[in-house]
Amino acid sequence: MPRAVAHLKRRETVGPGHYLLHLACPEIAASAQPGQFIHLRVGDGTDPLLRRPFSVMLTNPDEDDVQVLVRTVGRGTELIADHEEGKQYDLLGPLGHGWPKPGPGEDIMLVAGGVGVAPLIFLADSLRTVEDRPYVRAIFGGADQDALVCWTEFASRCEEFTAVTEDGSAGETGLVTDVLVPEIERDRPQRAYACGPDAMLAVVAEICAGAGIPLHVSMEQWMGCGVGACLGCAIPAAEGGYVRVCTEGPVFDADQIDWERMNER
Amino acid sequence: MPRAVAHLKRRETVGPGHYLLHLACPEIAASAQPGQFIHLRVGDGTDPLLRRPFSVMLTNPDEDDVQVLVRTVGRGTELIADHEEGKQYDLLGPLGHGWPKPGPGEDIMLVAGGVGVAPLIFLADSLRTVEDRPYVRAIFGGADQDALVCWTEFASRCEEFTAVTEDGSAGETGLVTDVLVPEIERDRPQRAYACGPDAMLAVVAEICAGAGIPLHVSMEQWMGCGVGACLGCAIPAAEGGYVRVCTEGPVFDADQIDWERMNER
Amino acid sequence: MTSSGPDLSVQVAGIAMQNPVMSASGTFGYGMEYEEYLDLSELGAIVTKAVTLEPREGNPPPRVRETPAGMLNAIGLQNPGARAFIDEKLPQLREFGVPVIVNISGRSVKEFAQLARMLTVDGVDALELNVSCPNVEDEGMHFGVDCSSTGELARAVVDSTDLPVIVKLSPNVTDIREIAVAAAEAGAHALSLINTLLGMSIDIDTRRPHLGNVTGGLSGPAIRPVAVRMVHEVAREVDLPIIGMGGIMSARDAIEFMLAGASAVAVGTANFVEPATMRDVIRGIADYCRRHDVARVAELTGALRID
Amino acid sequence: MTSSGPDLSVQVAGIAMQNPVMSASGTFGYGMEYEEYLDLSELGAIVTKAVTLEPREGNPPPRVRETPAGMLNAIGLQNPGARAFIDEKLPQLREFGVPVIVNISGRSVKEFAQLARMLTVDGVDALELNVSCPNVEDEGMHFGVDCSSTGELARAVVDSTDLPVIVKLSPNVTDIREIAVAAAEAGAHALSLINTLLGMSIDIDTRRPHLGNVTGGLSGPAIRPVAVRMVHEVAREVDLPIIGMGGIMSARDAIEFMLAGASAVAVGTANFVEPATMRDVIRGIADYCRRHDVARVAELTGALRID
Ligand SMILES: Cc1cc2nc3c(=O)[nH]c(=O)nc-3n(C[C@H](O)[C@H](O)[C@H](O)COP(=O)(O)OP(=O)(O)OC[C@H]3O[C@@H](n4cnc5c(N)ncnc54)[C@H](O)[C@@H]3O)c2cc1C
Ligand SMILES: Cc1cc2nc3c(=O)[nH]c(=O)nc-3n(C[C@H](O)[C@H](O)[C@H](O)COP(=O)(O)OP(=O)(O)OC[C@H]3O[C@@H](n4cnc5c(N)ncnc54)[C@H](O)[C@@H]3O)c2cc1C
Ligand SMILES: Cc1cc2nc3c(=O)[nH]c(=O)nc-3n(C[C@H](O)[C@H](O)[C@H](O)COP(=O)(O)O)c2cc1C
Ligand SMILES: Cc1cc2nc3c(=O)[nH]c(=O)nc-3n(C[C@H](O)[C@H](O)[C@H](O)COP(=O)(O)O)c2cc1C
Ligand code: FES
Ligand code: FES
Repeated sequence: MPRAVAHLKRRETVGPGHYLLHLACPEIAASAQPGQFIHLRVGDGTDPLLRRPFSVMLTNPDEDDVQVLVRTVGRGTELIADHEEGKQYDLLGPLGHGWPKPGPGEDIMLVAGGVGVAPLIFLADSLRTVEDRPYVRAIFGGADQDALVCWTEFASRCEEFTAVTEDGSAGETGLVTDVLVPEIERDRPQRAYACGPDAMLAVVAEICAGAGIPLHVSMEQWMGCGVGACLGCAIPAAEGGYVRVCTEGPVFDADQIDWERMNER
Repeated sequence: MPRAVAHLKRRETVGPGHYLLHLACPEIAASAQPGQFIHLRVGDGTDPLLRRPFSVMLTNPDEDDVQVLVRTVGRGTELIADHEEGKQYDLLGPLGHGWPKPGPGEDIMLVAGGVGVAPLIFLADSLRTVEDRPYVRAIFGGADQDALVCWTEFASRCEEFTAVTEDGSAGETGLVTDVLVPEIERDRPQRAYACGPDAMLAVVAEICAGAGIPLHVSMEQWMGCGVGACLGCAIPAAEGGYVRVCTEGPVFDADQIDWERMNER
Repeated sequence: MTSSGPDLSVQVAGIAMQNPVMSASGTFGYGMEYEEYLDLSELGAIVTKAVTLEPREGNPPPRVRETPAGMLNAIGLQNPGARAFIDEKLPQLREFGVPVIVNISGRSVKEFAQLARMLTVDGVDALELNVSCPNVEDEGMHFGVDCSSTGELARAVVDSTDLPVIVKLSPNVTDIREIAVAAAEAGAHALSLINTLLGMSIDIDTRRPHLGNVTGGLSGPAIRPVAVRMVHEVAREVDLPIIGMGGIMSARDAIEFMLAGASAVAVGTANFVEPATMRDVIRGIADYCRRHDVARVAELTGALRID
Repeated sequence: MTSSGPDLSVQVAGIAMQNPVMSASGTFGYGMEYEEYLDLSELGAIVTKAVTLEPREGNPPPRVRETPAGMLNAIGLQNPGARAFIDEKLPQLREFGVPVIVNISGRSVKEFAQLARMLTVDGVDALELNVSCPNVEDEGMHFGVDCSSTGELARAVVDSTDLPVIVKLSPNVTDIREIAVAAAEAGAHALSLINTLLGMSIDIDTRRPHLGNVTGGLSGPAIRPVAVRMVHEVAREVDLPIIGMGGIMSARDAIEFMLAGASAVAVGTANFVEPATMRDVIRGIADYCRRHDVARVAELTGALRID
């Protein structure tokens, strides 16, 4: 049954407004695949009412350990930032479809924006143990150096790593896409994975489509149920209509998404 | 300005579902009078939304200490029962009118039901230091022995003390009023004070009225504002219309209340 | 349930339910989505997401947004259409062995009638008319907020099926009793209330509505006092069984609706918060009946005391 | 306010306010009750508890009850009557130096008109017609939920006073725009919305309603999405300034109402939660204006972007 109780073992501040939760949760630690998410109940009352979805950033099944990266943006995440160690969370998960695995020895590119790094860290981590492992390049972008949370966790799991910030406070100056284009020109990856703000993903999708690189994206959308029942998390599908982020996603092939309709808002 | 911030220094379990909060709150410790209450904000969000009123049970100005007795009956009090030491409360108070002081050397009777004991402990305590102090008799009733919370704190501040429980698990068997009548017959007090459930207060009022004993009662009612603005806490007044528990009370002379209309529900 | 336990069974519009707790339309998919979280065969009934004649795509995102103790939704009747429902969803739904109530929505009286005929098939136990969806405004009609259109619609559906017909009422009206009376006079077999309150919220940073559809339906505990009041009003006016809903999170809440006059209850938004809510509500109602010496849960219906 | 800060002043129906934040009727007494908690001279205006021609006792207790993110109240217009208001409350209210808006309620059109004449005195800056109180049903009238009675009432009051007349609308209607239009056509100078939603809750242990009056008005954050939607609807339909209210707890919420079309806002239930809410809302609006380069707060009115 995809539900579990997790205890907060430790909450680490990993940057201004960014927290890394170390949860004790054997079920998730044992079964979560990179790219999957958990749907967490923040309080036990009506404030907030709905669960909140978070990607799994890392698991360590031997220690029942699950790591979740949380950026405070509103009521729910601010409450989480205040929770004491020992806090018990009720959660559904692992939910959704994770990243498809790259082929053996493939040259792949990971593109992360802000907390979008979390599911990509998990992906990079999972690739370390596969035979004939892929060659992993990564680009990690954010507004400033504070936004590049957990970059060492990310960088240490990749063969090549480029940081980029809009204000130049760390790494290159610019947007991830400013780095992505020359990187592709230098050496075309066989496959790309991306997670970050919608606007970033749309441009990454355009670039990859132009270069003929298969791209997998992890999408976000407001959720009700998290299990496919409410149709609340719909995003526009390339074939018309909508797909559910919680069930068909959160990871999609970039060409499943109608990026034009995505951009309408 | 009648508002303050209080820190929870210690929370003591004083019986099943009963907690004694030791709050660090210099303003309230210095100024609260017996019978006054504080209006406490339980959470910082909307669950629960409104403040909750509690009587002050004891203060120790030298240690900025304020004691509040809380019985868990619903969402707000259950949350309080879970709060960790160090928890910070925003509160309004001291609010309302407290107990009128007895005359010098008067023979007085205190009648408490359940957590209604709190403001009477404060009253008894305050009388210990007055010159020509009154002779204080007390009756403390509850459903069973568990309901006689903080009875030692109460008994130790009174000259005579009788406990009574409905199931006979402690003290006499019966209702407070079963003890009150013979006590009055034995030795008529010059003044009485009572706090407890409405039904108990109504009977105590009838008994005292019959015996010609001035009675002061501390009343409860659902509150909105706590400061007299919303007219939410109205109870029927003897002279017709309604009086506000938060402002004209919570302590009233028993003959200010229309007990018949009180009993209509 | 031991033989000495309270009798939780209820009859609503001829539908025999083992207990009075069902899902609220649109919040429980077609049941399967929650199969892993609770035993669906324990439910009183399953009410499906709205089914329309043709498939519908639904509204652009965002479609949901949390509000204080509630949520706004503007899903927009996304569904695969009646044909696909019958072929693909219904067979699975029947497997749970509990009554299946199909929520239907249409653009016109004709479409509703046609849908009703199509869905009068084995395995469907009743139809619930979603006359109150804020989106059903095509053909100049605004069902659910005026009496004549509600009556006309209910009558057309009743005439098109021999299944029990439940009319689901909108709370966005001046006097819900009038609409209830119209539905009753048109031959409806039961009423369900309430659907969502029309609401809206705005992102003050972007200055745009939070929902892609601008407005949406407000559900969840926030609306419970309005829902309980409406059930109370309608129960005193109309002699039809009522399925009460709106913010039920616990057995306490469900019992509130029954005391106000509901014969059964539906759980909506709470499913998202806790997928096992319905199981907990059923157990909690049984506990309450035991504690309060209630032999049959049906005794609770309308047992509110007002003097 | 420094000279370089945003201009928070607004004009609503000719009432000049230093900022758009006022108290909601019935939640702020006659102001004095909150004197110790915030500086009343900083407010945009003070709106009083409803005043009636004769003193009213109000409803039996309990009169208030918490609900999820909201509260029910059934105070029942308890007030000392117009004469006592003018003699005892008004002189004190004037001392704060901010506009005083008197909320009035009556049993008939005649009574409203008479009240309006009585209250057309120095120190009263505007009248707010409480046409929507669930209790005003005497003489067979149910003001506020139908257009003709609202219009008739508004016109009678407008004709009886030279003060600006604000009509306060009930949300318990099918189409609030119709009522708003009727008020506008009758000569009202501004609209305020929303009053409380009619609700009810039940104590399942005693099986009695929580409120002495059985039903009551639902207020607080729970109703905010409904209120924002109604302000939005009315603002697009009627060319009168709107005072928006319903669940405002913070500057964010107040700004939501302004973007939806309100020229000013009122804070109600939040005063009970945090007596200094209005001060914080005023400061928060100023901060927002600074951050978003808004020179005049009035620019926010209706600045919602819908494409
Ligand atoms: C599949 C998935 C995986 C996610 N993984 C992570 C993660 O690993 N780390 C992380 O910090 N965040 C993650 N998010 C986003 C996270 O769910 C939201 O930031 C969180 O729910 C905000 O809750 P809140 O109460 O603090 O914010 P609220 O006060 O509810 O809203 C504040 C803002 O947060 C955003 N937001 C809120 N809820 C969602 C949501 N369900 N989906 C998208 N945006 C939302 C909105 O932009 C909103 O304006 C993920 C979202 C999804 C859908
Ligand atoms: C002046 C005054 C002094 C009080 N002193 C104490 C005290 O010293 N210790 C103590 O334990 N309790 C005291 N109470 C009662 C206390 O305020 C309530 O028990 C508390 O507010 C319940 O909150 P809740 O969220 O747990 O309950 P809820 O879930 O809100 O309600 C549960 C039940 O508690 C009762 N209740 C809730 N709020 C009130 C209220 N404002 N007034 C009366 N009854 C209420 C009702 O019967 C209700 O059914 C006092 C009340 C008043 C008015
Ligand atoms: C996401 C969502 C989708 C809904 N879809 C439908 C629907 O298709 N048909 C319908 O009649 N009601 C629909 N409703 C309304 C619910 O069935 C129910 O009437 C309402 O949500 C109140 O109950 P609640 O507060 O328990 O959620 C929907 C509600 C939600 C939250
Ligand atoms: C306790 C209470 C008393 C009220 N009394 C009145 C009143 O006398 N006249 C009136 O027009 N509105 C009255 N209202 C309604 C408020 O003015 C306001 O319209 C409503 O509460 C919504 O705002 P809020 O959610 O911020 O409280 C009252 C509301 C409350 C909570
Ligand atoms: S969140 Fe409910 S379907 Fe995805
Ligand atoms: S609680 Fe508001 S007047 Fe007493």
